[in-house]
This record gives sequence, structure tokens and C-alpha cells, in this order.
Amino acid sequence: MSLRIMPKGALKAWVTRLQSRQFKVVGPKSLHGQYIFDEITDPNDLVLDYPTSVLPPKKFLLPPRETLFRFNARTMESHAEITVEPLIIFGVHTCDMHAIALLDKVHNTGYADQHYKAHRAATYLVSIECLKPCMEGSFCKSMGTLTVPEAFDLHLTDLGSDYAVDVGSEKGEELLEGFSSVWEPTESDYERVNNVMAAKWPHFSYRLECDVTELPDLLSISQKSPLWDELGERCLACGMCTKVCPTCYCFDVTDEIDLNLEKGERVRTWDSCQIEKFAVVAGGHNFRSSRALRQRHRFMRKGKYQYEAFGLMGCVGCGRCAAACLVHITPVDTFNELYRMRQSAKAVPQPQIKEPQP
Amino acid sequence: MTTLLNETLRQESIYIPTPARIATINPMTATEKLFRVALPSGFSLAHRPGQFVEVSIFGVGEAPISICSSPSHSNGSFELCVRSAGKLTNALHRLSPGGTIAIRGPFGRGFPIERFRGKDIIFVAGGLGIAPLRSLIEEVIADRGKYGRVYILYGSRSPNDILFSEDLKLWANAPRTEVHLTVDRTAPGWDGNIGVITTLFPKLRFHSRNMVAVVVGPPVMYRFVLMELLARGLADGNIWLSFERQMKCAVGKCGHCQMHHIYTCQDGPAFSYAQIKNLEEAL
Amino acid sequence: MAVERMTVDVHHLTRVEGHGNIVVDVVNGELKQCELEIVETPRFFEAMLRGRPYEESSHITSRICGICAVGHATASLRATEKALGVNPSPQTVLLRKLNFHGEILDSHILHAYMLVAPDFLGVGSVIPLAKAAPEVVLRALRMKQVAGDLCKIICGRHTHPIAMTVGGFTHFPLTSELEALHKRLVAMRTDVDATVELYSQLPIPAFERDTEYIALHKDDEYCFIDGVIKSTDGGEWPIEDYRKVTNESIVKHSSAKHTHNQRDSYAVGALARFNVNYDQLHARAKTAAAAMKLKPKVIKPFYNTAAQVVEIVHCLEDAISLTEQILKMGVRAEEPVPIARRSGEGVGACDVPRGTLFHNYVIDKGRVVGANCIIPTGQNLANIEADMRALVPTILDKSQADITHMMEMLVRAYDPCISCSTHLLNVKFE
Amino acid sequence: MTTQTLPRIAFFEFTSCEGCQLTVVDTLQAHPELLNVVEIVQFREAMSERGEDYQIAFVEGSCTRPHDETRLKEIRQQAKIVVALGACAHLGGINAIRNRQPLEEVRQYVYGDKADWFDTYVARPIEAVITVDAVIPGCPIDRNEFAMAVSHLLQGRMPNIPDYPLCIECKLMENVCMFQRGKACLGPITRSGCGAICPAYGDGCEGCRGLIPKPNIESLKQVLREHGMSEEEIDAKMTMFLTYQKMRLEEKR
Ligand SMILES: Cc1cc2nc3c(=O)[nH]c(=O)nc-3n(C[C@H](O)[C@H](O)[C@H](O)COP(=O)(O)OP(=O)(O)OC[C@H]3O[C@@H](n4cnc5c(N)ncnc54)[C@H](O)[C@@H]3O)c2cc1C
Ligand code: SF4
Ligand code: SF4
Ligand code: SF4
Repeated sequence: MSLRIMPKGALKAWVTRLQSRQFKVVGPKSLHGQYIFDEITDPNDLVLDYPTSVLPPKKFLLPPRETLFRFNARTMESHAEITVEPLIIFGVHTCDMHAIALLDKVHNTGYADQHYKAHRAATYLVSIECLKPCMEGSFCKSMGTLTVPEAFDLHLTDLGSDYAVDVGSEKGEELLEGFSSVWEPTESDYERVNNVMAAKWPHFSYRLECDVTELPDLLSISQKSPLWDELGERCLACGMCTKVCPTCYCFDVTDEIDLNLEKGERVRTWDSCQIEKFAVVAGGHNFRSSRALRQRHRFMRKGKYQYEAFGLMGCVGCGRCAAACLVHITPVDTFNELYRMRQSAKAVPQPQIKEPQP
Repeated sequence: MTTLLNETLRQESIYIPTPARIATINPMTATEKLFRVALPSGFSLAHRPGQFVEVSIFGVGEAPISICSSPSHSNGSFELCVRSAGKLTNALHRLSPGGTIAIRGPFGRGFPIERFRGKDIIFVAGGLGIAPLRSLIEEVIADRGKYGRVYILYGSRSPNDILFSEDLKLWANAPRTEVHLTVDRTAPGWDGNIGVITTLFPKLRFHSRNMVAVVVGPPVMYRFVLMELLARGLADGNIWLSFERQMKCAVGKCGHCQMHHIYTCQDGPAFSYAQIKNLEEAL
Repeated sequence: MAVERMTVDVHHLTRVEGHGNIVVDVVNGELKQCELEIVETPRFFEAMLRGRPYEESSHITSRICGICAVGHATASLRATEKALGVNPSPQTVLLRKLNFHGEILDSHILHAYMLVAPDFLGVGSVIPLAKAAPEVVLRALRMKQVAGDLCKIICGRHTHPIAMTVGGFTHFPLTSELEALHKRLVAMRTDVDATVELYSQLPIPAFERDTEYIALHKDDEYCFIDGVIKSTDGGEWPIEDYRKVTNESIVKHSSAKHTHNQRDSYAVGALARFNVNYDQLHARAKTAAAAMKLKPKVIKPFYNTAAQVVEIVHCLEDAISLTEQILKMGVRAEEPVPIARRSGEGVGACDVPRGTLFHNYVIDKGRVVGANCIIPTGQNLANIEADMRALVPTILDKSQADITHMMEMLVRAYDPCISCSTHLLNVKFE
Repeated sequence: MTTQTLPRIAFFEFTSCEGCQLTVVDTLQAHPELLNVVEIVQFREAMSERGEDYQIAFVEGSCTRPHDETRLKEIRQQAKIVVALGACAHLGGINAIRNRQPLEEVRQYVYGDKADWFDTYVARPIEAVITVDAVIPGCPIDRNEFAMAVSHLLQGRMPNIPDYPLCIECKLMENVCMFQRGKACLGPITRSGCGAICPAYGDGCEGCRGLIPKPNIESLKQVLREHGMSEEEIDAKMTMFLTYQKMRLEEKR
């Protein structure tokens, strides 16, 4: 990993240059008072100093609606629809980078998902160091996602007049290729970077009352907590929390066919474990028939199941779900409430012993 | 000879199925039909009992269906017993022999049949649960000498809903094999047991020490059958169950079948009771 | 005549909006009965509005009619705005006008091509027409698509517009959308010219009957929204005086009400607007009118469809220049103008595809307490019957089938929107 | 394919604005092939020909008078499949608003002393009178959904209409949540499928596609209260399209 310095003023020229090299550039841009990741046609629209986006950059790697393959129902021919273009995502926050690390893991475990892999391979991630909390609901420091994971290609740190550019991969090098407005860091540049990094931590607070490493066990002993019923009462089952979450990746698959019943496609669309039908089987049995059970599943997945299955937390503390939820159900409050309930319980039962994985 | 799974994996996308022809269709009951699916020449299925395939009709959708024929009876084709329950399964029922479907798989782990060698086996099937079990039973019967006593318990809604009755007769005639049937509701001509599947247990004499149980049926059945089996001293690790969950991908991605850290499609659908007994929502 | 009694009974008039029957009874050559029955179910919109928050009125009343939904919404908003002291911004006025053209275009194209043209081209409907003359139908669909998309970028959709609200809009078109629209509108001229060409060749029946024509009027533009009420018999009324013009009455054979002004009946709609506002038409529309040999005052009811074609030309041209104007100004996302008071009474008027539409609300503390809507087709009903009475005796020599067909064509020419004409009268204003 | 073998479909309308049928006509703009895959035997709004031999009946509009019941039953007898087209047929739609007032009052208000000339009663969805096989919801229906539904019917299956809440679609569009704009929205309890077109154009969802199964109405009401709405305003919001459904839910309780 190597470090370069780029004056902020060069950013636009760099973006334009990348576009002229046939890269599609996306990044945070302001729309109706919110920020969304969208194609940057005018470099002036790119806002790197943004609070958070409505949907996470996940939408480019696992599009909300993606054609898996096209078919001809008469001839039974089918061919995959994997269309990717070299894509640079600018301004990915560190929490979202951690989420991408989880998505990478999931889609490469067992049978790899070629669609995700193709998008991922064509994508260049230019992440940015978060120097101050982006919004009220975020709790990245608690989740350990306030520094960038390995997954980046380039990582920017705002030094005031310049960006420190960490090069994380060959793909990252490729982006800087032939761009003359970057220089090797001097002693004082290193010092500036270290100062900025040291100064950022006090701006963030720990919001989780327990340590993140305790979460899986805390959740294990909270399967029967009365809190789930409380959440279930309030939850609207609107599914917004799962739509905005950078680590949610569940999907539904449906076929679409033209009116001649000949040509069609099989598409996958983002699904949500919060909706009624998510876990229904053919006999009509619903394995998570109540909102309480579905909320429990969601938080278990965030704080325990995904960690056990993939070794990475299923929540990165971005706070999007907290901001979206109309009935104020948030991961921090939920985890803290469970923790408090445990603390105040007189006799603390031993955590259950985990079964070996099959 | 290449396996269908290799063909599935060879595709540009794991989600692309391979076309296959329906060789024969045999109506079984009012709601179930037996399909024999012929693989394209040069292909084998090479499945394990308890595995399933994803069956597609282009334009309608896809659904997981257990392979109900035994691996040793495959010969370039395999069987599916399908209940019409929704869009894909209804569309399958409307097809005629010679029609084309498309399949992916086989997926899942299936039953660890090698661990059953030398043991008595009790099969407990409820309704359509007999389908995945048939594959395993046939395998056991075909290699009868390698296993101990075999008990087959099968509960149906009514005598008219009994699936694979011919097979049941053949199995009953196999050495050291007992077949016990029960129905929830009787019909004229039925002189067998009436009642839920657990009503068969009191009449059974078996030694649980060296025994495995394999249980497949609707979700409601499991808890009661488990109680019977555990009460008779079967070890948690010797009780095997197969789970049904909504599945949209069968390759551990779509999240529908997730129970705790487990993806039913990949880590199951067959599990030992020991593996899942502490998982809320599993049963 | 050979038969001593002839009856025409068109049960379920087709290719019109809503349900109507035509009943004609001729005994020994004498016309005994001649009625257009409106059998549409009463909808009770005015009663439904009572007690609802004023913000909902435009959304509820757009459901009076799927085809003039933008018109109803606009009239409703104008009534509310006048009641609550709101003066919309110049941008809102422009966007509303542009949006309105989208609806007029869509509706007129639908009527001219899909409902009326089959009569002249000797086919039963647009479906065989699509087989017999696919290029004609495709042209109509192409034009309709542009008109629909115009409404779409401004208010979301033309059937039950979304972004129109009291005091302004809740959504604004992007510059890129307007630019793309402008291109398509310009390109649409070819299809519109072909439409004029088509209608100048159709054998439209020359039947005439002089009547009073009424439309909204402004001196400086071909008026669709606001203005004053103007009659070809002379006379101008502020729209607040709409009751003096419409004089509604209930007739037993119809769930819609009849109206009359200075004569026994009057007509509204494209032909009325043409007759009242010819001077304000765009030059290209005047040329189109000349090509179809239309010059005010036209008193041939069957020519209403031709007048619609003239308006298609006008609205397209005006939509092009409005788009240019809006682009030049640049669209600002502005908050709707807030209401000045929570109680008051107001009348909104628009000339929708089928004629002049009035909405009149009384609002008390933010809730609608009294409402009256007068719909174009309701105003035309008495006039249609008068036309029928004049027409029947002149065609008694024809076969019954021909007479029936002729009567249906006459009614259809008015483009009646029966579903929306069934509303209440007798409003008690508290 | 010969014309003989094409499925025969017919359109009928009861109390409605006919906007859904117009949307069917609009569907042709993007799907002119529709005319090649079905035979339309009755479509009064668009054609004069009239056939009684249909297999699929699309019914628009609510049942609002005794006379409608007879016709609905005739349609049901003839058609193999009856599809409710749009909110009026599906939910009673806007028409059902009047059910909140005593019928006599409504009639008097509209027709005064001539009230009894006009035959009418409570406005109901058609499923209150006949069995409905499928629903294409919305006010008006969505063209693409209509085309999709037809393709499903041609495949011999029922249209796959979403029954999850609108918020799902809305979030995917990255709309500004109406609640953030200080407006009320029924998205959390209303069925998706419209592309969240109302929030996308700045208006809160009015529930025209009907309630999702098991809506958490109480919790949403609490949200509306928190956003400063009075009980009266909440009631108005919940009764623009949902009057009939809501009254039924209340009856059950
Ligand atoms: C491992 C495994 C093995 C199986 N083996 C067999 C077998 O051998 N034979 C057999 O007949 N079946 C088998 N099944 C069940 C079979 O997969 C289902 O019946 C099938 O998926 C139904 O699909 P469909 O398209 O026909 O029905 P759908 O139209 O998808 O739905 C049918 C019913 O399922 C429920 N449902 C499922 N998904 C949804 C959803 N997204 N939204 C709403 N409701 C939903 C509903 O209750 C609905 O009535 C197996 C399932 C699994 C998981
Ligand atoms: S956003 Fe809130 S209300 Fe909606 S499903 Fe998630 S937790 Fe429930
Ligand atoms: S659960 Fe909420 S806070 Fe955690 S990653 Fe998902 S959206 Fe962000
Ligand atoms: S605007 Fe309405 S539909 Fe959209 S997210 Fe908010 S509540 Fe849900």
C-alpha cells in the first residue's frame, strides 16, 4: 500500500480524465435535499463531503433489479445477462466499505455468484475517510467500521487543501495512471495525515453499551427476549430498514415474459425479510409469521448469524435504517436494550453452547 | 459422461438451468403427479438421496423439488413427485410428456447414507415427505444387506392421498422391512390405521440403541414425531430431518432459507436433530 | 314513409365515456319521443366532497372522469385557490397550461382516431381498424404517447394527475425532460399534419342547426383555463356567474342534468371554442381549419371532431412555445403558494376537451362544506336532443339501421363524457 | 395462430370514471401486440361490436345499485376468469367515500326531492357480489402491470401482483420520504406495484392499491399523530380509497 497526495483542486480534472478513459463515474450527489449515488456527468455535482446516501453503493454491485438471464420459452435457449462496464464509485464511506467486504464474502462463499463477481471486478472503489460523524443515527465507531477495510482500490483522506490517496490495489494504481497532479508524500504530508487521523477519533462516540465482540453472545441469550414483541407491536413491516441497509442482500426471483409468451427474462429483485411472505412455504406455513419474529431475525442476522456464517458482522453501523424507520426502531437502541435487560436480570443464565456447524 | 451439476456450474451464471425433457407423467393422486425427467444424452444426475433440483419453466418460474428416485435407478433420468401448489408446480401439472423443462442442481447435502450402514432405520414420512425419502428407501432396499431392520411409517391425509402405493408393497416384501400406514381421514375400503402418524408408534417394537431415524413431513409433524423418538431413546445425532424453506436461489445467496447461520439449501435440507435443536425457528 | 312506427333504441351507446341510451320514437312520420338517456349510475361526487380536507378535492374530483382528469383537477384547484385566496406563481400558470395541452391532445386524438374515425372508415371500431389501416392507428398511438408523456413529466400521469396541488406543484420536470419533450413535440408535427389531411378528406355529414355556442374566453390567448364565459349569441359573464349561464334542471330520463342559457339549449366543446375564440387560434391551426373548410360560425354538429383536429394543431403549437418559454425561464422547484385563509367560496372554470367545466366549492375551516360541479356533457345534453329532433325528420327515408347509425354518430361527435356528467344539483350552501 | 384459438376477453364497467379502461387503451402504446394475442369481444368504451362469448372478463367499477348485481352475476356465469380492474372494482374505490354518510342524506344532497328517481345503495367492490379470481389494483391501474397480468393470464396462471408495502418500491426509487417533507403517507400499509408514483411526484400514498395483508394500522396512526395530524385528518387520510376495507376491518373487530 502506498500513499500519494492530490490537491483538492485537481479532483475535477481527475474525474474528467477518468471519464475520458471510458470509465463510468458514480458518486454522491445532491437530489431534493438528500444524497444519492448516481452517475456524475458534471464533476461539479460530485460531493465527497456528504452525510450519507439514501441507498448504499451496494446498488451497483447487486442492483435492485437485475436480469439473471434471458430465455426463449419456445426454443428453450437461454443466455446470461451479465453486462458490466468499468465503473468507479467515488466517496464510499468506510462503513459501506465494510459492508462491501461482507458482500464479497457472501457472494464468493460456496457457489460463487457470477453476476456479483462480474460487477465487483469491473468496479473501482474510491473510498473516503470519515472525519466527523455523518448523522445522528450512525454508530460506526461501536461497530468497528470507522476505518477502511482492505477492499478499497483508492482511499481518500481530506487534508484540508489536499487529499491523501492511499493506493490499495493495482486497480487503484490504474486510476492514477498518467495523472500528473499527484505526488509522492513528503515527511510533512505523512505528518498531516497522522494529525488528521488522530484528530478524528474524539469526534465519534461509542454508542453501543457493550463491546461489539459481545454482540453474538448477547443475541444468543436474547432469543426469547420480550423486547421482540415490543418491536413487533410497533414495526410497520414496511421493509424500509432492509432496503436501505448496505449489508442486506436477500432477493426474490421472478420470470417476466412478453405477451407472445416467447421471449423473457429471469430477474432478481431485492427482497426483505420484514415482509409477511418472506418465509412462507407451499403448505402455507410461515416460519416467521409475526412481526416480532421477523424483527428478531433481522437483528440476529445483523449481530450474530452473519458473523457466525461469514465471520463478519451483519451490521456496519451506518445508521440508515434508524433514519428511515418511522417508528424509531434502531439497531443501537435494540442492542443496548437487550444488554441492559441482561445486566439487570438477577441471575444471568449461561450463554447457550453453540452447536457445531453441520 | 458429465454430471448435471457440472453443467450447471459450467454456465455463465449459476442461475441458468439446463433444458431436460419430460419422459413420462403419471398422475398419482388428485394433487400429485410423478414426472420422469430425461437428462440430455451424456448427462448423469449423480445425486445423493435427500438432495433436490431446481425445476424451471421459462416464463413461469422455478421451484425446488426433491429427487424421489434412487441414484442407482437413474439411467439418464430421474423422478420428481410434484404437488400442484402454486405457479410453477401448477404449470408443471399442465405439461404433457415430451414437454421441456429446465433444471439446475442437484443441490443440498442430502442424507449421510454411509453413516446409516449397519444400523436399523426408521423412516417416518408425512404426506409429500415420502418423496425425498423414497430415494433413500430405494437405496437402502437395493443394498438391503448393509442395513439392519427397516421400519417405514407413512401418514397420509386419506387413503386416496397415499403416494407410491406400488413401491410401498414392494418395500413391505423386502427382508426385515416393515411398512406401517396411517390416514387422518378414512375412506371406504380402508382397514388400516386411522390417526396422526404418532399413533403408529405404540404398536412398534424397536431397539433404539443402534438405530437412526429419518423424518420428513410437514412442519407440524416434526415436533410430535421427535417427542416419540426421543422418548424411545434415540440419540439426537441419529435423528435426521429434512427441512422445507422458501428458496429462490438454492445456492446460499437469496437468504430465504436462512435459519440462524445456516442456509437450508446448502447446509441441508437434511439435518440431524443435534445440529438444529437449539436453533429457534428451525422446528 | 313506409313504416308507420319506427323506433330507434340504442341501448348502451358505444365508443363514448359512460353509459347512455338513445330513444327515438316516430309514429306516422311524426317524432313522438327523442331522448338521450343517461343511465350512468349517479356518482354523488359533491356529496363525497362534503367534509373532506380541501387538499383532497382535486384528487377526489379527478376521479370523476378518467379522460378529463387533468381538467377536473385544474378546475378543482382553481376553485379552491379562489376560495382560499391563493394566487399561483407565473411558473405554475405556465406548467398548468402546458399540462392541460397534454390532456386536450390525448383526449382529442383518442376521440378523433379511435372513437370517431371508424365510423367514417366503415369499420366497427379501432380494433378492426388496426388490422385494416395499421398505420393510422399506430400514428394515433404515437401521438397519444407524446401527449401522455407530456403530462407524465409534469404531473406524473394524465389519468389522475399527482403533482398538481393547491398553490402549485409538488414535483418539477427536469430541464433534460423538457428538452427531450420539446424535440418530440416538434417531431409530432408530421403526424398532426397527417391528421389534418385525414380529416379534410372524411365525408363528414353536413347537417346544420344553428344554436348558441358557449366557451371560456380570453382576449390574448385561446383560452382553456380561467377567463370569462362568452356566448356566440353575445354576452360575457364572469365565471363566478356560471349559474346564470347554465341554469341546470333535472329531467327524468337522465341521471345527468340539462342546462340552457339564452335559447332552449346551448353547446360547449371544441366547436364552441372554435366559434367563440377563432381569433386567438395559432396561425397553423387557422390554416388547418381552412384545409377542413371550417370558418366561424360553424353550425354543423358533426364538425365538432374537425374542430378538435384544429385544436390538436393549436395545442401542439402552443405546447411547443410554452415548453420553450419554460426552458428559457428555467424550472425552479418552488413551494406551493400558501393559502391566505381557511374559509371561503370559489369557482374554478376550465375548458376541458368536451367543453366548459365549473367547480364551485364552499370551504369552511379547511373542509369542503358545499360543492357543485357542472360538467360539459351535462350542458350539451339538451343541445344534442335538439339536434336529434332536427336531424331525424330529414333522414326518415333511410333504413332504420342507417338512422340508428346516424344518431349514434351524432351523439359521438359531441364526444360525450357521460360518466362525468352524472352529478348532483341542488347544492345547499351553508 | 388463428383468431379462433385466441383467448376471448371482454371489458365491463360499473360505477367508475373509466380511467382504467383508458389505461388499457394506453397500454397499446407500448404493447400493440396485445391485439394479436387476445380477441377482444366486448369493450364498449372503444368498440361497437359486442360478443357474449368471452373467457376472461375485466370488470371496472364498483357495484352501487341492485341492478348491477344481476349483471355482475351474468358476467360471472359466462366468464371463466373474472378480473377486478382498478380500485373501484377492487376496493369500492373513491365511490365508497359516500358510505360514510347515511345513504338517504347523500341522495337528498345530490338530487333533492327527486332523490328516489335514482336507484342506488352502498358502493361496494365487486367481490362483495361475485367471486373474483384476480385483481389488477390501482387508481388508475398501471399499464405495465396490466400487460404483465395479461401475459400471466395467457400462461394460464393468476397475475402475480405484489402484496408487500409500497415503502419497499419507494425506497428503491430513493424518493424523499413524504414524512420528511412533512406530509402523510399510507405507504407502509399499502400494496406496492405502482412504482411509488405518488411519492415520486411529491404526494403521499392514498392507499389506492389496497391494504397489504396484516397491515399495522394502529402503529401507522401513531406515526401520523407524531407528525402532527389530528384524529380527523388521520380519518380522512385513511378513507380516501380504503373506506370499504377499513369499515370491514372495524366490523370484524
Ligand atoms: C428442499 C425442498 C424440496 C421440496 N421437494 C418437493 C417435492 O419433492 N415435491 C413437491 O411437490 N414440492 C416440493 N417442495 C415444495 C415446492 O418447492 C413448493 O411447492 C414450490 O416451491 C411451490 O412453488 P410454486 O411456484 O408452484 O408455488 P408458488 O406460487 O411460489 O406458491 C405456492 C404457495 O407457497 C407459498 N409461497 C411460497 N413463496 C411465496 C411467496 N414468495 N409469496 C407468497 N406465497 C408464497 C404460498 O403459501 C403459496 O400458496 C420442496 C421444497 C423444498 C424447499
Ligand atoms: S423500517 Fe422500521 S417499521 Fe419498517 S420494517 Fe424496518 S423496523 Fe419495521
Ligand atoms: S442494520 Fe441499519 S445501521 Fe446496520 S448496516 Fe444495516 S442499515 Fe446500517
Ligand atoms: S414516502 Fe410513503 S411509501 Fe415512500 S418510504 Fe415514505 S412512507 Fe413509505
